[in-house]
Amino acid sequence: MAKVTLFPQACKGMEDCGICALVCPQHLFTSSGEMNEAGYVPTRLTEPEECTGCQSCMLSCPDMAIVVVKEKGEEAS
Amino acid sequence: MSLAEHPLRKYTRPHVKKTTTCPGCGNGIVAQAILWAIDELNREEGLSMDDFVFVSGIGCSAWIPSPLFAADTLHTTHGRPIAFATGVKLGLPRQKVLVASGDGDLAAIGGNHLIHAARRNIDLTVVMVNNGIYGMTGGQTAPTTPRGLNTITSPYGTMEPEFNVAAMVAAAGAPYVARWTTYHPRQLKRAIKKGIQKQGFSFIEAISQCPVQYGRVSKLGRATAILEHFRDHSLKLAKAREMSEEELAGKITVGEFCDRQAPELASQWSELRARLGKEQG
Amino acid sequence: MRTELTIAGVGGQGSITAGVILGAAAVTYDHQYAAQTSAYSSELRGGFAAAWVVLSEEPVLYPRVIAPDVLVAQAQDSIERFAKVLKPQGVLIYDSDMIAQPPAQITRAHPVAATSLARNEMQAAIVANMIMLGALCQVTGVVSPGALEKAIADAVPQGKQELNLRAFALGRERVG
Amino acid sequence: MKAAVRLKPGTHFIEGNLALAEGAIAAGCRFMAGYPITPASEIPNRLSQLLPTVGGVFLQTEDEIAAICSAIGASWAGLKAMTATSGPGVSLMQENIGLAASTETPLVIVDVMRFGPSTGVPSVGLAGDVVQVARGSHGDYQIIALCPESPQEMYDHMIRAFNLAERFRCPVFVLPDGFIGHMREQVVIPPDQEIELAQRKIAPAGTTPLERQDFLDPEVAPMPVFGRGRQAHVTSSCHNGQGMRNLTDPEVMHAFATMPIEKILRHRDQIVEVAADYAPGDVVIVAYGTVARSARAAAQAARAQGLAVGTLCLKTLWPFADQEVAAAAQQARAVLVLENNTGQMLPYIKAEAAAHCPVQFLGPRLLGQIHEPNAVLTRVKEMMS
Repeated sequence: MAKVTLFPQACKGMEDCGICALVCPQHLFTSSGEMNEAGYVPTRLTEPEECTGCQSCMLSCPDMAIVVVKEKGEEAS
Repeated sequence: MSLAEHPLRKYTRPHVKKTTTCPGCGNGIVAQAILWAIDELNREEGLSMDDFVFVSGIGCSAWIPSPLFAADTLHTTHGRPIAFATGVKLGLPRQKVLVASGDGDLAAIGGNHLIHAARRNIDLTVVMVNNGIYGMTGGQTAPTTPRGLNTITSPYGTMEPEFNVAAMVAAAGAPYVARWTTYHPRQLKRAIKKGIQKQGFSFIEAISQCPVQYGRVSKLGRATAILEHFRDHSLKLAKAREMSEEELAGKITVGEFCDRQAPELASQWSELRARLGKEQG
Repeated sequence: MRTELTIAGVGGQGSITAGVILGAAAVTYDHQYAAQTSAYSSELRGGFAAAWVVLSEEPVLYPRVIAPDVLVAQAQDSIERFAKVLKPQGVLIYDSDMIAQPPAQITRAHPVAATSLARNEMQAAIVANMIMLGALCQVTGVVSPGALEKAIADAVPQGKQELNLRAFALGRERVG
Repeated sequence: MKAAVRLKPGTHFIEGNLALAEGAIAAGCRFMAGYPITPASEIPNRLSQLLPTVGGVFLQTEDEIAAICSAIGASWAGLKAMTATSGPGVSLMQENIGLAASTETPLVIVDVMRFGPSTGVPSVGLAGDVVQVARGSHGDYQIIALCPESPQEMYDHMIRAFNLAERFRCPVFVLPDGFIGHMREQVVIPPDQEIELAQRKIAPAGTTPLERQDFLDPEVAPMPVFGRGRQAHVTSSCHNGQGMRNLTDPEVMHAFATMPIEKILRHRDQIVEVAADYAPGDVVIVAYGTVARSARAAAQAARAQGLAVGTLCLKTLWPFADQEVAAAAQQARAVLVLENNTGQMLPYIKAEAAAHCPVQFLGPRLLGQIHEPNAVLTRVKEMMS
């Protein structure tokens, strides 16, 4: 289990970017369908409880729009 | 949710709220890899952003540290960041000096500085973002563009082979050279961290995606498609060394090209000054 | 008074060194002003080499030699290049081993067999320029012998002072 | 080799390039980067010996571009930095001279000028770079350039150049020609304690760029030198007073281009220096660099013949001595401009002088050779008749 925080205002969207969806081994990302201030449609997590905390999405997000904190205080590796 | 909550935000200038890159650009992945490496060094060795000077040239990737990173940043002319960084390092030998720039900047117009910095073995960490194209100017051929690709300035296909920059820098004498892609953010971070720790010239080539320009001319399209290409065509150096040239066509060799010790320039200057100072009493 | 001197030879004869020492002697030990310039061809030996020195009690305004009052010629080439610009009453000091017959119009010509003296009496061909300096000093008095001796000692390598000073003295004695 | 030793205070008979190198050390220079080039090579040769003995660094670079870039980097590291080259090297450096001007970087650039264009004649001096040092980089900017006429001035001007660079945070040129670079003459070296040195102001500790004005202050902003936790943001792009890139606001663009110019021109009286020796009604010979000596020699000869001839010798070429030239022209019967080129400064001099009196130009009979005083005197007499 892990806690995932998304920053939709920083996200450049599933349509144009979508890297989080590519690298997530659990295929948890999808489009939120709602446009942000910059005109992008950010991603959202379909089933947050399925996240394993691998942090691939966080490390691969070009816009620092995702934070994944592993439970038990594990750190990014 | 506030942006300030991202754990790397403590290393960025508070007033810089967002990146200036196109959607899906690899620059942000490289920026994170640099900052995560520093974050680890912060926890392990107590290094802070005040211990760094970041130098960049011209091109999209030159904006990785400038203005984002909350540290001394020097954004310079096209091709010359290594030359500027050399002066900074010799003037401030205790600072960590990191150059982040692109393949056009470091391998085309600035190629000679790259070769000579590697030969001199001055303690710089150079992170070269290689997207195989001139992105900022609109998709022209770079020295790193794969042969045969139709670009804006090679409308009939590039006739020149691509530049194996990491191998060239290793051959020029750099003690640490590695290449990874933006599909390998963890490895990239580890290589950058190792490069910062290495006393000497270290060169980390980050093969990266430019969905807008490279994606267009390569017909790979989106960032995710280019990343999938990286995933499917990357090959560890150790394995690549056992393969023939034909087998290696179209592959991206990744891994450490070298990791060795050699006398470093700035520290040799410190030693010389100490010796001459003693002689003079 | 302004005195213009040209010291010329071929590369390797030490003409420029002689010019530098002359200027240094005047400035450092003789309370004069001096401006010294030089020219040489790109090959190290055998090509053209010349030093020009302007000496004056006043600061030197115009630093070039236009028509020398004194020409020190160490080679036939030096005569060919510079004898024609020597002032009508100018002094020529020449190495008689290298130059058989100075031009007839030069009335004040002083030979010194610098090359053979250096070889045979000093066993050091390299000091021919010091012999020429000695001759120059003796004939013209533009710089005092004491000042030149000190400047020679400053300029030559450690351990070679005595040899060079003896050559300088020999030039003063043997100039014609 | 063993530690090299600086020349002791006193009178020396040394060539201009050597005097310049000694002057650099006395001025506090602690970093030089350079690439060998005739007729400037004696400067890196000597500084490579001296710099490590005073705690400095000498770097022989792969080219002149790297030389100026690393000198700028060293200046931002807090060192007094310089490079030395000749005209071909300055041509290569030009882009980054513009960077130094726009990032307000203290820096001394020595250009021992040689006969051009192109490879030309390396060993023969020609004042061929006097405009390229001021106008050779793209865009609009202002540099300071000093023009020595003797080995003594090569020493003195280096100290002044570093002081001006530190005081005004800008690149300063020292522009001898190859003739003076290789000429030997008496040089009086003062004891260090008699030399006044300027040091740059440094941005206050504990601040970040948004709390400061690091750039674009016409009264010269303190410099946020690197390595002191100032989080300096330095960019060659258009930037505001905090140094932050701004490519959209016309007000910022205007300030970015004009403030570094204003910073120097506002203080031109502290910078511009001439040697004036003329009386009302004189034919005034205007000259600079090596041929200023021809001008003085000609004026001396003219006066000995009872002719009213004076001189105005420019010690600084940039900012241009517009007021001083105009003042001389207002009193002069005529102005004769001597330059060891085909008239590069002539348009600037004419712009100030031509409204007040006739202005003529005289180059040397053979370009690259210095004017013979008699030739100058002949022209002066023609102008008087």
